[in-house]
Amino acid sequence: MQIGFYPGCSLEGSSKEYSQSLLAVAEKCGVTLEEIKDWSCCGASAAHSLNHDLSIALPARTLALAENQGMTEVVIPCAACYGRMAASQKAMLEDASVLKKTQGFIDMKFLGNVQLLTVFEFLQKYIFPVADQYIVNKLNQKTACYYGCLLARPKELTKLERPENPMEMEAVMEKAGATPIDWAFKTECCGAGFSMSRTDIVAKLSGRILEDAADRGAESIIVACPMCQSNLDLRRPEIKKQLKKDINIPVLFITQALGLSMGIPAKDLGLENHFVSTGKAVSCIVKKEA
Amino acid sequence: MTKLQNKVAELFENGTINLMIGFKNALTNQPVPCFIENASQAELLIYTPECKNNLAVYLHKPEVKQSKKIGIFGNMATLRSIVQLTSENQFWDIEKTILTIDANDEVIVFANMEELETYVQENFPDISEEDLKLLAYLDSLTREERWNYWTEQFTACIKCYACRAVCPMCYCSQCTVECNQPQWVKVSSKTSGNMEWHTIRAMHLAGRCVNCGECGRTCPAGIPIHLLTARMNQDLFKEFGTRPGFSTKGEYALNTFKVDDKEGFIK
Amino acid sequence: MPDFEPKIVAFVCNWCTYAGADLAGTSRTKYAPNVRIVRFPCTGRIDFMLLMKAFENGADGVIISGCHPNDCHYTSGNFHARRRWITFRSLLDFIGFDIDRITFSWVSAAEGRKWAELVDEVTNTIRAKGPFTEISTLDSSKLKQLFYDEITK
Amino acid sequence: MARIGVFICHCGENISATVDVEKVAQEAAKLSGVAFAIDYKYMCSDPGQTQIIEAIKEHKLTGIVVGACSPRMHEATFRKAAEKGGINPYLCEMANLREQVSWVHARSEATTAKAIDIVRMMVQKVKQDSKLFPIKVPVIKTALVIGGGIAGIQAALDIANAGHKVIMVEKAPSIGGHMSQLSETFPTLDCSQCILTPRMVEVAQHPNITLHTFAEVESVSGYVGNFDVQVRLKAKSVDMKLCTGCGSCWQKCPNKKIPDEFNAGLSFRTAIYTPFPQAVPNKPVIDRANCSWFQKGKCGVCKKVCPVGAINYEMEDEIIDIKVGAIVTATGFDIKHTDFFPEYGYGEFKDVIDGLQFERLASASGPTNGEIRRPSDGKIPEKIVFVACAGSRDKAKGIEYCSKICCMYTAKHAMMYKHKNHDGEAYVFYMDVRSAGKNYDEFVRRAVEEDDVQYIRGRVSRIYEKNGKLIVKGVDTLMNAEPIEIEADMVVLATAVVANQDAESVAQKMHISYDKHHFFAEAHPKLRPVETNTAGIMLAGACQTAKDIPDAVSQASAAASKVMGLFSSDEMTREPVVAVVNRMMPPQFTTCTGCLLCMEVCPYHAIEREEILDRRTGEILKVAARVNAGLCQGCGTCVAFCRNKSIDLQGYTNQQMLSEVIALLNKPF
Repeated sequence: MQIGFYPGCSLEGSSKEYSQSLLAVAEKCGVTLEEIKDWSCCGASAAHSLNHDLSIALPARTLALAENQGMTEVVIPCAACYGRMAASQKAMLEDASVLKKTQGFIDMKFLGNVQLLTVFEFLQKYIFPVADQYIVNKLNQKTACYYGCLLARPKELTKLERPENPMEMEAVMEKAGATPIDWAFKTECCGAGFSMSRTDIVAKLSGRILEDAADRGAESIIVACPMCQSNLDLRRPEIKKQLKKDINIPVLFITQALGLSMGIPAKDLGLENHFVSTGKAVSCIVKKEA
Repeated sequence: MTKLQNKVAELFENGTINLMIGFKNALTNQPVPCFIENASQAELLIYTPECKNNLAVYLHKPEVKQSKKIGIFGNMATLRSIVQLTSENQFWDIEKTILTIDANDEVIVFANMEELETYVQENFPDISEEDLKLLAYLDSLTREERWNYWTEQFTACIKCYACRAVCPMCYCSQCTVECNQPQWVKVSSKTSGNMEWHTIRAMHLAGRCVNCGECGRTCPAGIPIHLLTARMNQDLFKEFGTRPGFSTKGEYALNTFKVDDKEGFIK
Repeated sequence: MPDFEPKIVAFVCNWCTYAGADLAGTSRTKYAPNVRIVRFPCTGRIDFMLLMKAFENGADGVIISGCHPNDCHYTSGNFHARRRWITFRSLLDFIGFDIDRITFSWVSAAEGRKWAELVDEVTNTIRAKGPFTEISTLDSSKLKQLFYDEITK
Repeated sequence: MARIGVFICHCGENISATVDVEKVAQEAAKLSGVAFAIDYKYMCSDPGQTQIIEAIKEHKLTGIVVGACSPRMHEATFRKAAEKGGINPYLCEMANLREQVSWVHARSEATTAKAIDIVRMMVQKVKQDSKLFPIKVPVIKTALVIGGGIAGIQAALDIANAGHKVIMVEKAPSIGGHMSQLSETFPTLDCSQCILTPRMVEVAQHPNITLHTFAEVESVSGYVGNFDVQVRLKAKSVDMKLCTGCGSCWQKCPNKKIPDEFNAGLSFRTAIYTPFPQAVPNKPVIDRANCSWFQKGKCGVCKKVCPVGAINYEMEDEIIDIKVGAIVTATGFDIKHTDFFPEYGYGEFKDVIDGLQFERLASASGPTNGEIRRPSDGKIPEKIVFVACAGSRDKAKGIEYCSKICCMYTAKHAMMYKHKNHDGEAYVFYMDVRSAGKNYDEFVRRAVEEDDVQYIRGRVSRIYEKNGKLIVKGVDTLMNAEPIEIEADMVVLATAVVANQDAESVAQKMHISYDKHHFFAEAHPKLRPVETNTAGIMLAGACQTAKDIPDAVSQASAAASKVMGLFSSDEMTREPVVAVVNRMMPPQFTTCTGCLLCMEVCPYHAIEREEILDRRTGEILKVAARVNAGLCQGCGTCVAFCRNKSIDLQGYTNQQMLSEVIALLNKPF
């Protein structure tokens, strides 16, 4: 079976390790992901605040391509990309006039029969059934699962049952032998929107997230969104200034954590690309007793 | 004796039924509807894919009704009609035993309406291929061409009302066309009057017709009138998701509504 | 056809559109005199056959109007009517009847102006379309002839 | 042979200015069946009407058409005149020559032509008119009041005091409703129970009121003036006649850990219980779902301790049939509970409570005897945050409407907290403060100015627990939109007012309509706010929409007066414009084929299944539809719907409508 894969810009750049680890895990479990050929920007950062038509047309083009390339499902790991893709598809399927218009723009037919998968949906559908036979390690650490905004909301798109307090990542981490903690900042804002323009705000917001995780004894923070990761990982110096204390909890992508539990070598998961050393998280790992 | 024949004979013997409506071979070797009145006649019964007639129509006939316990053999169309007619409260006065032969030709005797309903819903048929082709052809025409097509067809109509006679859904004791105060439909078989009749018929069957196609097959003028109701069903399903002969509780498009039904055409 | 004046019949409900038409009167809003209003208690009462009959008897256009959704004096008459029109329109369209000669509308008791504008608009469209002859010519033998040629081919 | 009279009115200049009225009259005279036609300056004037009356007599007219203003204006007038003239008033029709001709068109051939067409149309109609007579329906002068909250109580007392019998049905073991749970009431801060309990007792003791508590309406059939209602009296397991309400049973009952509904789950009650001390009737019932006798088959303590042997475990539900003429629906409301709010912890934080729970905490008869203490640890909170509009006015939550009472009771709550703990801090997050009502805004101002409650205009985005405190994150949209956080000890959510769980099924039992939030629908939002679309069923209180006590009470009295109006005469008369299913000689009986698909169509559930029986054998000969003239409002939807025209609408028959159309178009007719 052929599952489509849309990396989007982040996973090509700042968050290479996200796609790297996702592909590694998939490969480990014998699932092949086919990158959509000639995919283009999802328009997340700017388009939808500048030009409504464009914000629908951009994702539509990629989706139409996926359809033409005979894909029935597409995994979209980046939370922002997923949001835009899903929004665009919804808009077109719900309003024939929008569909017609958009097809005009992209000059391609769009049938809307590709199913979009969040990283959670993908893991649940394709990895969980086979995971146990590949999981060899027990992560053996307290982790704070952090969702941020776009993974959980808007409800209509992400289809999460408890958008204010989701449990999807926890399920994965428990499988990987970690102990997810109950904490308050799961779905708080990390300041992504300002990640470039107002790092001071990022520091403030992300700082509070880190602080609460630390206060509640988390040994690692698990994320599934490139922006969350970079803000929590990359902005430590600013955060340190803000909090007047040093917090060195590593921030791992869910796929990296899962990869570790499957015994995939750290470098294949891109763990060395992080700013905050992930050594702490790795060191906790123990062999899973049979 | 075939399974069917045995079953029916058995039903007669244990007194479940005292009349059986089914198919037999006519001299022409064409299957025709037949009425079996005792076990010994059961061996006449046959079933082949050619058995197309919608036997449900006979369930309205007083002669049939009077022999209270009626067995009826149903092809899909007949079964759907029975489901639809149940939702229209038509069988309060008879006990019926419904038989059919499924895909791996086992004889099924439905214990109750629920069973029948489930069977129908599981094997719910689609509009036949050639009908779909014809509909597609008509859609490909311009409005004027369609108008000419149908008015020519209606011109051929001789108002024999065979279409009404064979339709299990046309059970009114007095049809609108017989209603003369006021006279809704012109009596003569002029084209305009014929068109009145066929539009009325289509409207009255819209959302009730089970697409058995009898009206079309029976029309001596060869008018494909079954397409009218077939199209109605298509559109009603598209608009409201209702399917005739699908539920005994009835899911009739025209006596229900949704507050948000589409109304793009209303100014 | 310059001096053609269309005959337009309006089937309206008593509570909203008829009252709306009255309001157009009390506020002296002028509109085309081509329309003849037939008053029904509710759009739910309007039989689809009456449309056919109107056209057969020489109407060039028909307006059907009642209370806006949720405003029906009888709570749901207009909803049932709406389904009936959706169905009837698709039938007429299928047999090739010119459905643009039928105009459906919601005109409330407060929309006297909307009523006047509606009538003018419909009158103009129908005037442009010209007289409706498709049904009146149906019974003329011409068509029959055409048909016999067809089958004797 | 018809002899129709046509009377064309000039309406001063109003019609004659643009319509050639003489011509219209002349043309009318030529129409077949017209025996007399005339035009006159003012038809509605006395001389005008006299002319009509005289003409009817003199020319032996069988029907008249008055070409004048809109029937909505003067139909009644001219029908009276027709009656004076000696013909049935329904044999008079009006041609609308003013509102729909002279006032909307300029003087022209076309305008006059239109007038003539309309007159011709109405002449055809009147020819088809048949005599109609107002429908008389007998009225049973007993009212049913469903629900024993303040609205139900008010309605019941008003009707009973007017001298009519009232039957009250309440599903709880006691009447009193939500009001009995309240601590103090705005804007006067007088104690709720002090003003309520006397009325409860009055209901119990009123000679005209029969009270059924622990009972529910099972079904409603019939129609205005003649409802047949089935009421289920749930088994109380206690013989009300024997029981003295001494209370030894519930004092001894071993199942003591059942969440107490009356205290909004903040305390526990026993399995055999009276909901609260001032309950009416003040006698216990057994909650079978939680009673060991009924669940495990052992115990029986209450039976042993009861001094009068009133406990009866074998008691069964009883269904009683009652006949009433009118029904007042006062089934009340419910509120959303804290578990409805993911962002506020899915109800997992003990010290995040809803308004009713606060009422119980603040109530002297409550679980804390009126001391406001945290449910979690019983500590007195030093800081309380009140969140107004919790759920209300929030599309994302599916509740677009304003719950109306929250602004006021939140102010009241904050005030009461401050009165009880002077150094406590009270914060209120609000969207807008809606305090329209007598002395309402003054009340809110008092909270702000005298009791210094901190009002913060903004929403609360999240609440979470951190080392024993509740962190309330919100924004102050007035203080240059700063996000703010408050470390509170307790949070009170003014949760949205919603319809009862079972509101939909209740509405369906009564055949009344309801909105998408399951609040019951009034017949007209402005002009008939206390009636429903089903004649004879009225609404009172919060079952229609969120209401505070004064509103609920005034609507209840309004509903009561509607009922009294209905009861003011032995018979009620109704317009004869109703649908009828045709009837004919046996063996056909009717052309109706009994498909009964029309039953679904009727907005008033006026169409019933009729079984035509053989007089001797009693066997069913035919099943057909029958229109209940008591319920039918004459919309005619069923008429257009009926496939073989078996139903027709008096006053708008198929015959009439069709001949109108034909008359209109085919000229000359």
